[in-house]
Amino acid sequence: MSLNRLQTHTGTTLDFTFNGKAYQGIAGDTLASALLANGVNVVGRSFKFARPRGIFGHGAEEPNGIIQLGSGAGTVPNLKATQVELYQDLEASSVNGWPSVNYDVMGIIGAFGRLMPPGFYYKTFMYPKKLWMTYERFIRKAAGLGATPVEADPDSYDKLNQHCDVLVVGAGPAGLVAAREAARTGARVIVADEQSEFGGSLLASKQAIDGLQATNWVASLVAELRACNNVQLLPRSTVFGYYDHNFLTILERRTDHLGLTAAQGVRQRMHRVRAAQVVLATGAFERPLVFAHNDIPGVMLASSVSTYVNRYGVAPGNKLVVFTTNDNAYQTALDWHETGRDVVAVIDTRSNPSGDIVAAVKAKGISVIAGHGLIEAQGNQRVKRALIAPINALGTEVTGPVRRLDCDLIACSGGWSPAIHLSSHTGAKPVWDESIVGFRPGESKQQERSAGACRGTFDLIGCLAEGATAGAEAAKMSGYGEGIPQFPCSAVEEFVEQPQQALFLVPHIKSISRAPSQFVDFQLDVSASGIELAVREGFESVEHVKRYTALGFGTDQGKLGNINGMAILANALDQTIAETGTTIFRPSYTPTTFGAIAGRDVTNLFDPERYTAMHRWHVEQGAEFEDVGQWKRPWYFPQNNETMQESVNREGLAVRNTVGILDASTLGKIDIQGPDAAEFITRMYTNSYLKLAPGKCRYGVMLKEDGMIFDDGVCACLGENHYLMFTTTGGAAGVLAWLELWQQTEWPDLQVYFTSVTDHWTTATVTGPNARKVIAKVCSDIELSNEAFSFMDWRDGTVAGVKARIFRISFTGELSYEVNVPAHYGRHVWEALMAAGEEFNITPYGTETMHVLRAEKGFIIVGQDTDGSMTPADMNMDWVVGKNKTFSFVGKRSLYRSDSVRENRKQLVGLKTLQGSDVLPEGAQVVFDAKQKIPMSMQGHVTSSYFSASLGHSIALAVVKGGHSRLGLIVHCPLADGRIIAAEIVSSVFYDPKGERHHV
Amino acid sequence: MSKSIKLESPLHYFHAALNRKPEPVKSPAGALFNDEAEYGLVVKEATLSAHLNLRGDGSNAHFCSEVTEALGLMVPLTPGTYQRNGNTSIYWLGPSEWLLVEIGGDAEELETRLRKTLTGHISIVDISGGQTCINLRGPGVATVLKKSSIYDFEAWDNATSALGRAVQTNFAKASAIISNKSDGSYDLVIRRSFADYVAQWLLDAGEEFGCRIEAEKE
Amino acid sequence: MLLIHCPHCQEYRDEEEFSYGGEAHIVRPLEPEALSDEEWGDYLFFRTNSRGIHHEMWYHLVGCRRYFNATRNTVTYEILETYKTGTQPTITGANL
Amino acid sequence: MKKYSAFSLFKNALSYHENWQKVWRSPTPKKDYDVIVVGGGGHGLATAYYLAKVHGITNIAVIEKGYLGGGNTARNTTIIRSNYLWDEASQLYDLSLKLWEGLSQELNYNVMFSQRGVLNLGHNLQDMRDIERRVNANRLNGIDGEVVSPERIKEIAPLINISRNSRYPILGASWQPRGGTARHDAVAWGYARGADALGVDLIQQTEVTGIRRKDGAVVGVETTHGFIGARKVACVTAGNSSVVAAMAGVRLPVESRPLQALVSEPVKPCLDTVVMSNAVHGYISQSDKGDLVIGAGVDSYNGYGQRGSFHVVEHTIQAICELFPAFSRVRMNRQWGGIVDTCPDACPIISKTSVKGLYFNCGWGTGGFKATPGSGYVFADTVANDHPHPLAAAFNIDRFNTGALIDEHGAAGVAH
Repeated sequence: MSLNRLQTHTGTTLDFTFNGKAYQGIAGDTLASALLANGVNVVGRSFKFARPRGIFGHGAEEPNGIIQLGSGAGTVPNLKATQVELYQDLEASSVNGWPSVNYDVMGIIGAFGRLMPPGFYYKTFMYPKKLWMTYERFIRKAAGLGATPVEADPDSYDKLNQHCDVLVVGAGPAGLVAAREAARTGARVIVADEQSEFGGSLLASKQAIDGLQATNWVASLVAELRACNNVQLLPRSTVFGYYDHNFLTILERRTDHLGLTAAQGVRQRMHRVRAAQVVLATGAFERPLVFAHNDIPGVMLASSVSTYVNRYGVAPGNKLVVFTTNDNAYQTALDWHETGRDVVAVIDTRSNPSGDIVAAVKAKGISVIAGHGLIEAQGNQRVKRALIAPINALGTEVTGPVRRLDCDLIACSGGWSPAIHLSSHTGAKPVWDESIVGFRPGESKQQERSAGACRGTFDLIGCLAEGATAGAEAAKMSGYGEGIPQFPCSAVEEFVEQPQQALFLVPHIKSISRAPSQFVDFQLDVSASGIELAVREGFESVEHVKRYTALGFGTDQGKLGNINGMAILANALDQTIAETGTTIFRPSYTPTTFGAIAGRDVTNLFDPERYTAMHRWHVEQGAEFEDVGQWKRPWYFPQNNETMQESVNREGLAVRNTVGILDASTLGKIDIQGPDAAEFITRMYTNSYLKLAPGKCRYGVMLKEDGMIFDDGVCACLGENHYLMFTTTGGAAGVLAWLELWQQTEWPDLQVYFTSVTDHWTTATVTGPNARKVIAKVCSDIELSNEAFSFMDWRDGTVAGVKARIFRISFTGELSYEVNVPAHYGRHVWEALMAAGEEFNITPYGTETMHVLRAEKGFIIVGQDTDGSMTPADMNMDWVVGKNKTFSFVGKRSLYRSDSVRENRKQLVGLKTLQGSDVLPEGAQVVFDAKQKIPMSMQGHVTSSYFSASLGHSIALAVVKGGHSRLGLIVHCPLADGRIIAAEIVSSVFYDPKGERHHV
Repeated sequence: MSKSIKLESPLHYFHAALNRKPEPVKSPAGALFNDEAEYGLVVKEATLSAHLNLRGDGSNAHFCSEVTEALGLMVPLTPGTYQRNGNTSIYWLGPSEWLLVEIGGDAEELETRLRKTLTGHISIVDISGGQTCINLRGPGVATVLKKSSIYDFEAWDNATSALGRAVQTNFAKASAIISNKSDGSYDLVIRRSFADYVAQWLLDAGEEFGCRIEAEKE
Repeated sequence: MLLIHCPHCQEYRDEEEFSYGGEAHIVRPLEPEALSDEEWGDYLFFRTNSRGIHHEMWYHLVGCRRYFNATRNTVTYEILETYKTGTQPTITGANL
Repeated sequence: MKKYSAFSLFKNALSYHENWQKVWRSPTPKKDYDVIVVGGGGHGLATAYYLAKVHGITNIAVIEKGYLGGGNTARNTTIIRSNYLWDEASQLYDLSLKLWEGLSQELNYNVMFSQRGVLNLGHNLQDMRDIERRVNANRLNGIDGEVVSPERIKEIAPLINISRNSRYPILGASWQPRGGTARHDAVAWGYARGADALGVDLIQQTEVTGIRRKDGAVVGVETTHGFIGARKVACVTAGNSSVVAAMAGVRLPVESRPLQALVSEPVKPCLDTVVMSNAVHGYISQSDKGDLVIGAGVDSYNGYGQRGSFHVVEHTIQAICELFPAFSRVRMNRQWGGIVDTCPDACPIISKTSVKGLYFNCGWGTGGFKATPGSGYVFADTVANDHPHPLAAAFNIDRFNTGALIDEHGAAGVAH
């Protein structure tokens, strides 16, 4: 049996190690309770001064017991020992302390603590300037608590989207009765609680409710709720964020209590809850008292001491001193007395504590020392004694001699702070209430209400009554029940509490700046003197002080320290707390695993991979793929260990010399129908479609209203009032939304409907001098002659037995047929075309070759040759702008703004390197004078650049200032490797400038 | 068209090829479901059906009666509903937009029939190649829907008229038209290019229950 | 995470189904060519960007594919009403 | 102003830190000023500082409705770099970067500017073209930068995932070694202390409620504490620019949007640089305290609520887990939002207005923090001379009428 384990508490023994040393705990323990049971005093070192620290609390508020769980890929940094459920073979270690937490060499720094007041780093390390990065390296070395794993997470996480009528947050007394009332009405109810068991404070309570012991009362109520199929119970589930429109996020830990990593299923699950109504029953945190050296291991919260005794059967010490400002902590003296261990005294700051519980404590023979403060704890790695002294009624000064009390445990209580965190997330401004010496939740715009201790109601009867009302009301507001509690009020016997004293800083015989450190925020070593110093330096705003001192910035988010800190600040500023301001909490309530927030949308499911119908064929052929938006497009088809350039040369020559085939299915396709279709399309494109006849296609450019090119593609007239618009691959969704925007919001009078058919059609582009011969082999019902089926025509027919639509449009400059079939037939038709082309050595080619071929022709790619700042004129495409169109098409007016008509705009040209083997890098900058000094006057940049196998030299497209009037000029591209490549400005059309080849 | 033509539905490569064996049920979540069910999630693709997008003015009585005349089905005018007759369903997609699905149907025949009857400003578009209909059944379906979509499908169960509901919404990072069926299963219409992703997602989401993907005609 | 009532679907639906469409009720000038650069620039780029009541367009992208308008408080994020394109809001900064 | 140094720290420690001087005064506003700067964030304080320091105008008040540095200065992810695409933007940001390099000494306040370098990742071929273009432009403008390979990226940030099998594999990056991070609060406090020492009145908890004009010229501002006269009013109120402009009947081409950020719990040093990715959408660095500081994209809708939608955060964390799979087990400690003024071209407005004596500095979108010193410097010059500083000229509000936009969406993309 461990040192501090009470005989009465038994259970399955669990082995674990802490800092390499083996210990035993009992099933149901947290790591903290097990460490305390084993008498482990020091669990960590503080962040700044490396002071030894022990377990202080018992839940989410714990500032000191920060541990690293496990090792290897599954290790988890920064868990709070109070929230880690013990499992067999658990391994944990302290996050700081070298060589060990007990003998930390950094502890020496603590001795120089006075040289490190808040903000000291702002005031030094500045000189000499060049040494700062060296200083910083040392500062950074001291950073951090635990260590992140270095391998990928072996666990997975998922999410559930939940909807409910009433979400009850917290399953303490108020939450449980709220859930019961709501459940009764038939409303969909979710109850979430961060602990492994429901019951909240009742789990450590010895009170009786309705004649049952508290834990039994909880068990029966939970059983009742579990039997309701309209109720979902989520233990080990922390509501960590409250967002707009009643959206709340819950982290459910599904396997953390079983082992470091999940043996099966997901480790954690995030519930994304949209609740019609929310009941917040999140309880309260006990507030520590701020006295000198209140951080020595052995100083704890009174309620934590009681919890360890009553719930875990652990008495974390032998000789207890209780230090309190209120009645509540007297219960701890009673609980401790029950264990048979020594209660040295109860130190009460109130001058004349009276009332039932005080009497009950005195009746046990326990000494109550009233009107005193515990002004300082002494000891090194464990409390050895307490210094107490009489203090004045206001609690501002020591008024008499100091006495020593030998003890090894100090249980302190400065009252209770409602856990208003979630309420605060909603933007509700907390309200200071003197009567409870704490902030109550403010009013918010969300559909929520607080009940019980988080609303400042600390007596059990009050909590139960508020919970019941809140549950019934919430149900009614979501449409269920009458809004009046239906279950009878629970009968509870409890002491009537006497008023507490508001005391946020216990006076010392020395002034704040000279007394031993009186810690306010343990994790970040923020002391009362630090807050006072910040004020002395002129930081008046609470936000400034928090930022200057780091108060509340730890992983406990100031759950213990914020109120004391604010009160000390208020006092230093000679203001009330209400005047000083409020404390705003932000998500997460407690730290939340990134992996759980990411959910399943990682690795292969991070983003959809969109495939065409021929994707498997491409994979089988060993294609390399390019990501274009979400699509996977074949980039090139390497054969026999070819390099990419070799593949592209081969593919390109095949198209120029015989025939190639491209999967063009990813192009966006929009079906447009309606009597005003032509008019509408004409307003959207720069050119006119009013006279486009059925069977014909036309290339168009679309502008944003600012006049800049936004998308381009071919539009075909399929029949009367019926068109098919092609968009770029990346632009498909955007163009459809763009058309809908204009039709629905600007021109609803135009009768036209748009439907995406991108996925319906699979497109195989057969291109090259032999294209017609290939098509002829698989298509007999279309007259394929140039006269009957000309360039920019389309025809319906049958290809390889499948009804198909063929477009004679060309992005390569060669004779081209774009064969479209419904996607189910895609692979069949593709394979038929491959078979038909075999005798012509038909060559599949990818996007890279497509880019080369179109660049040889000077065809632009929107998004590569344009960047959102290019007009059609800049692209030398004035021919596509219908200047005489009656309607002012979208973007037209912007083409006449002063900057759009400016001379010297960047214009699309070709660049031909003087050394034909030099391929300019895409993105190279163009200068006119290569000899100028930096900063150079840049005149443009290369947008597309390739080696053209068919031309035998490199080609490039570039946008150059005034380029259209600079043909023949030699320009220079200074590269990163020091080379300067000279090139001549030429026409952007390199291949077949007269455009004869696609007309054959 | 010739019988030798090889058709590939969007989930062609998943049929029977990638079935996951169900894991032995250990977790508390698994215990919620019928231990005898071999698979908690069965995904069945209704391959190669007719899908038409229909546009028109729902507030025009002529239009509605013409559709009924052509199909023997009422145009659903209530948002979030669908009408079914045998293998043919019409889903409300928007105030002037419907999806018409005929399981195993011939899109061309269907379009011709509609075009013969419908007058005025309408649009009919064959999108059969662009999407597919999959049915999800099994005790794990409700949870899989919660994993995949933000829509509140439980609200359908609670509604007075539980049947005939349909919604177009997000499904993981793709989208789907999801509808309920009288046997407690759900139909999903998904886009072809996202089908691989959706299948991978379903196999993953259904893993805790055991998941298989099968085809109607297999 | 906003919850938006789509006036066409007649349901509250999650923000993730929608895309934001910017300030509502900006009408395209009938004769753009008649405008000065300043007037055209104002139409293109200048917005009220109100703090408080804001009328704005939303597109039910993964839903009914309809644009509609919402009156939203840009400070509290409360959506006070949604209404169909082509109709006028009942709640405005002036009448609130 | 008493100088800060290691020696002063030691000396004050001996007297228990009881004798530190106030960092700035809390003055009562005068009746009028030569210049009123509306907005006591980093940019406003820097503007006041340079007006006093460079232009000798010391009869200045900075009027702040809350506390100094309490807006976006306090809420950003502190990334500093100057590798923008267009000459106009990169030159402005590089002026800023040069000022950062001497700022701690200039202000005698350690702003902890850490030149740990910035990686902008490319995940597809177009990303890489854009990166090449930007780096080449930067180089020829005299701004440091290089295009680096995935292997080199892995050396710089060892925990990063450069697997070719990722959904969007990392193909390369631009690397600006001079970039880095700084301590955000210190920037505001350092400028405030410097400005105060030069005689600038810093007036907190005072909100400007109106801009009084006479004959088309500014004469002062109405505040919650009464009217204060001024010959010139310089507005630097990121997030609320449209609201303040409306007080003078001025319209702006900006929209205010939520921008979210988050930090993890502090962990031991594991990331020694700044990593940004437009394509997968997230950016990350590690603070000197050990927090992983992570930024998200801008929310889609207008909002003044200093909070955004959770799915944006989810998406960002997915991106971070993709880039750094080891961080999946690290936990989010805190998240928050700021309000950014977004401009149609993702570039700021530093400009005179149609009202004489009224100037605006706004529209920094997601990129304002890094610009703090340069923005203050050129804006002070513009206000002092009633004529745009050469580096501010291109950022004139009139560009939205002429069409001479400076489209930095590619380079500003995901922010920061």
